[in-house]
Amino acid sequence: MKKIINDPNQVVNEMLEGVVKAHPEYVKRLEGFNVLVRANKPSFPKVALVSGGGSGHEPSHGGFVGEGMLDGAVAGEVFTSPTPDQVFEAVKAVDNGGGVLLVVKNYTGDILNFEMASELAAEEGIKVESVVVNDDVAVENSTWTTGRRGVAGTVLVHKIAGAAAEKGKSLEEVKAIAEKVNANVRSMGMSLTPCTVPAAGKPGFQLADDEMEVGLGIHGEPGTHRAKITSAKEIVSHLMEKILKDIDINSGEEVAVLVNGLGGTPLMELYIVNNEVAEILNEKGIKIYKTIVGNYMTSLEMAGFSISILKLDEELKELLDSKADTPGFKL
Amino acid sequence: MKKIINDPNQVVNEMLEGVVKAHPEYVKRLEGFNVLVRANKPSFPKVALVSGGGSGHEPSHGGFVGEGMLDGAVAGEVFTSPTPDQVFEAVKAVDNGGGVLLVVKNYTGDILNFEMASELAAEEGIKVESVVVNDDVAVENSTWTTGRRGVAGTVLVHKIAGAAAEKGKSLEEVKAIAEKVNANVRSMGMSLTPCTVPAAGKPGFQLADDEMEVGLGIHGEPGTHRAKITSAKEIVSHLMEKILKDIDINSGEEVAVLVNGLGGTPLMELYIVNNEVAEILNEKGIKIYKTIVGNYMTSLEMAGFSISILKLDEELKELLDSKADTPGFKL
Amino acid sequence: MITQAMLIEILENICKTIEENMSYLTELDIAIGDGDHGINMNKGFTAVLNKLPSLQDKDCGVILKTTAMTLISTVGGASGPLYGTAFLKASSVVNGKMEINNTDLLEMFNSAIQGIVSRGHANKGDKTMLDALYPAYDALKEAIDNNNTLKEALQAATEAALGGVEYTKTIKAIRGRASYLGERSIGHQDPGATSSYLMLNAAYNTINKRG
Amino acid sequence: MITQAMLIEILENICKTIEENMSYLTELDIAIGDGDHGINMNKGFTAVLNKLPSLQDKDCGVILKTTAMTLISTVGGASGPLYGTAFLKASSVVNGKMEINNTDLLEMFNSAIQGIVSRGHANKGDKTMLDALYPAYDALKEAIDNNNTLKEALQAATEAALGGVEYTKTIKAIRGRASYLGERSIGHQDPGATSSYLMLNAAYNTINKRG
Ligand SMILES: Nc1ncnc2c1ncn2[C@@H]1O[C@H](COP(=O)(O)OP(=O)(O)O)[C@@H](O)[C@H]1O
Ligand SMILES: Nc1ncnc2c1ncn2[C@@H]1O[C@H](COP(=O)(O)OP(=O)(O)O)[C@@H](O)[C@H]1O
Ligand SMILES: [Mg+2]
Ligand SMILES: [Mg+2]
Ligand SMILES: [Mg+2]
Ligand SMILES: [Mg+2]
Repeated sequence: MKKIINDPNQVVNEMLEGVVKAHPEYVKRLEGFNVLVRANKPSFPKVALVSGGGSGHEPSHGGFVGEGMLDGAVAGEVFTSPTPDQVFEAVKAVDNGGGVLLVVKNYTGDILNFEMASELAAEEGIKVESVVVNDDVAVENSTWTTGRRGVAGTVLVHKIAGAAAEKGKSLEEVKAIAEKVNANVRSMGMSLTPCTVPAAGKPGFQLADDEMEVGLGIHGEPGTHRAKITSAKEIVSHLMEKILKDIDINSGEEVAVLVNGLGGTPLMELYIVNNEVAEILNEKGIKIYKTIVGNYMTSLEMAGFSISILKLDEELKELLDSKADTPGFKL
Repeated sequence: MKKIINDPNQVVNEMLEGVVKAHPEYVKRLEGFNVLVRANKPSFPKVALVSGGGSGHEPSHGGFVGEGMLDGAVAGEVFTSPTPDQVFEAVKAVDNGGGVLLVVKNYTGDILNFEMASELAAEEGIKVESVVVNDDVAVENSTWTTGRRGVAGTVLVHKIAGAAAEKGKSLEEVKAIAEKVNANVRSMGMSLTPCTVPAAGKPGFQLADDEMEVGLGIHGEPGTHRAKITSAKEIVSHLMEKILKDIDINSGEEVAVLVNGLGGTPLMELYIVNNEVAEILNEKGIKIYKTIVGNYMTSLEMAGFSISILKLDEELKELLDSKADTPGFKL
Repeated sequence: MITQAMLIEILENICKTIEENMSYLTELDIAIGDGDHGINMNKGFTAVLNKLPSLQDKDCGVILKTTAMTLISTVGGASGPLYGTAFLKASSVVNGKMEINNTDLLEMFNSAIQGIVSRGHANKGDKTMLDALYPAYDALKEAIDNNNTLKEALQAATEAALGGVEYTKTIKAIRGRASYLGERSIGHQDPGATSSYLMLNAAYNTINKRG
Repeated sequence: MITQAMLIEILENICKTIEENMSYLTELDIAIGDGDHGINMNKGFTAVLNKLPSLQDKDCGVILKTTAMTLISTVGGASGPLYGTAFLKASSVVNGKMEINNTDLLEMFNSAIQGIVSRGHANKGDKTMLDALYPAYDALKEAIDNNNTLKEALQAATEAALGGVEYTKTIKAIRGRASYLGERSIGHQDPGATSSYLMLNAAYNTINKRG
């Protein structure tokens, strides 16, 4: 395991300290908790957004705390959902009278821990709603299983629901917008290398020099299948086919594109990927309204990427365009 | 070699296409050249900033084209300085009557190619000045050698000189400010893994599982020495010692910190590094005015980081704070 | 009959067992999950171990509820809320009691399973901890219904749990993170089923040693 | 005497030699540089090769100037401007001439070296292409001064260049990217010195084959 760390058991703590020291104008830490909240709590009673999950996805989620996105972010151990008491603490800290929306990625652990936190918050009389993001088309959506995972599309939920909250919309409205984003976003990813949870000390899977994992999540877990590495064009065309099979987007309609790096992929390759994504959309007559390229929902040092396509309407476009000012996402 | 690419000989071309397709509101490509310029040329006759160098350092330099930073960026082949005709083309395209400042990193290839381009521009009557960035303290500064390399400090030159140009300062003034930044910034880096130039197909050096390279540049070349991997604390303290030995910063003085990822380092580790950097500066009573953490001057997929410390005065602080709106750097 | 002192001893043993098997559980989770099950569990039970001294004279309900709350606030992941809920439900069966008789034990076990199901919505054969716990419960019930000793009953439960662990190797995961692997999860043993078995085995060993 | 037809043949041979040695030059640059010297040079000389047909009836000055400008606009890196300048300076010696006599050759070589020095400011022993070119020039001069044939003179120059290449293994780099390695550059052969030798050798082979 090659990492620039001190103690594998202190990575989350030291990372959070590093974030606060880097961006004191944006975030502060709730003392004694792995929770980051805005340095300045908004003075009007807006809906507060809280997200979180295991660490290792940086800048998700702490990097998105700030104007126009999140109010609080809860950091679990690496790839491990945070516990309910941590989430509950975040909820109490950010609640401003407008209620709190929890943005949860669809993993059993996240669901269960955030659910218990909601129960605790409800007992204290705080209005809490949840939205579960499940944008990953790699996994079949079936009521018999855990369902699709939440991956990079979550960042778009933060951005757009965060903008709605900032505009003063009600908890019900913000929740409805978050659900609309989730209903209209689809993602799929692949990777060239595994990643290593610091405390585990060894990678989550092994890949030969000419192999890639396709359809994997963001926790170092293996994907839906393994294949020989092919060209960027072929890889992107496979992912885009799966994405566009899962959501109807007609010629002339508009989308936002998120080409997301998993942590170890050079930006050069992400842009080469984007070139292919854009060509496919252009061919289909689908209009690209906005493109975001970079590391937003990562898996530690994993080399690979995901593509997210969000179908837009006027409301989503306006919210996507409005100001976001956070350490990890500025617009 | 594991890369998400099509043809190793087309990576620069396809990357540039991907950048333009992602950010048409920011940049356009000079047809037939590996040059990105602002999508909208400023309407007032400001000084134009042009930088560039080999590719593989993304978002440097094309990602910094936009308001408050660069006017044009020239992309060479991976880790290979661009040729004079490409630089000359960029200069001609961005010149707006205010003259052009070339920001060049101190590598023989970059120096020579940009120098020939200046000669071509001067022949056409364009006012051109150059600033050579050499912030890397890993390499001893001696008049007998090539001198120190230009590394991540270059990004701060872009930011601050770019702000000065945007404010309408003259070519001489912008050049003086760029030189002031260079005189006040020092950097040093290390890496855990090598990187592979696509066309070469194999890494620039080999490292054992417990080894790191210290004091390396940004072109996949080996560093000044090799050592056993130690803790983040020890690594940072070594780099900071070298940096602070090379520049006098007194207790009470203010600095900007840039913790720069080399492309394959998780943001988590960069923040752990920042935590150590901040502790060292705090101990010395040096005030941290602004911190930037992320991938700004990369070496393809290399895992590692560099620290840059820039000593500030009122002028630099004001320029550092002013607006930058580019795909790769927003403020 | 399990006295509250024996209960504390059992919990101590569970904590030690989880610690000893941390890497093993993590290995299992690396294969079909995200490689943290052993780490998560050990964090939780280390915290429980630290709380046990302060519970020496508490009743069984308090002991189990404290265990539950500790797990909930330290384990994280899917297993934290699930095991936490399980201990919480079990605790409410023996509120205020200083000892647990065999009927209590059966009811506790049943409540624990119901708690896991109502949180996690998993079914038999979904390749989860339930695939160790359901057969264990059935064996425990049969042994107790047949008037076997506590020791015999726990032995039967443990053996059945182990059978359940083996069974998880043959099935496809429907719930939890391993479900994303689909068919590729077959052939691998479920980490949560394994930790359930290990806990039962620790309980049995404690009783067995006491004779 | 080198006619313009022979000059074109020499350049053709240089292009082929660089192509054949692309990986070799890149390997050398991987060791102490950034691993692109072979790639850069091959890109440049492939472009030159494509231009040669259009130069069939041009004078030596035009042929060499076109070569220079092509290298400048295609090679990049340090070697592009350096070799480009070298060819440019050499071309100006034979402006308008259809053949190159031995005195011209010596002056061309000298101008080329001066061009490299005035661009790159390197000295003898800095571990650069100059460490192949300086001894080659000295040998060429001595041979021509002693009235040796062109073939003999080129052979002497080539052998001296090879000696220079060997010498670069023993010294520390002071200029160029390898200088960052300091002492660690010792033991490695300079890529640019090697490509200089290869070009000279290609020229000698062309003349030698002609007999
Ligand atoms: N819905 C569920 N119901 C019951 N048990 C589950 C469920 N989901 C997962 N599990 C159990 O949790 C175990 C994984 O726990 P752990 O690795 O700690 O959490 P995570 O999957 O969040 O990383 C699985 O092996 C499985 O036995
Ligand atoms: N200042 C200089 N003067 C002469 N030759 C130089 C100088 N700097 C570098 N070189 C030569 O250039 C070679 C490297 O060329 P190349 O790899 O193409 O460029 P880069 O170093 O920019 O990648 C070195 O091996 C050396 O011979
Ligand atoms: Mg987990
Ligand atoms: Mg180079
Ligand atoms: Mg797990
Ligand atoms: Mg080179």
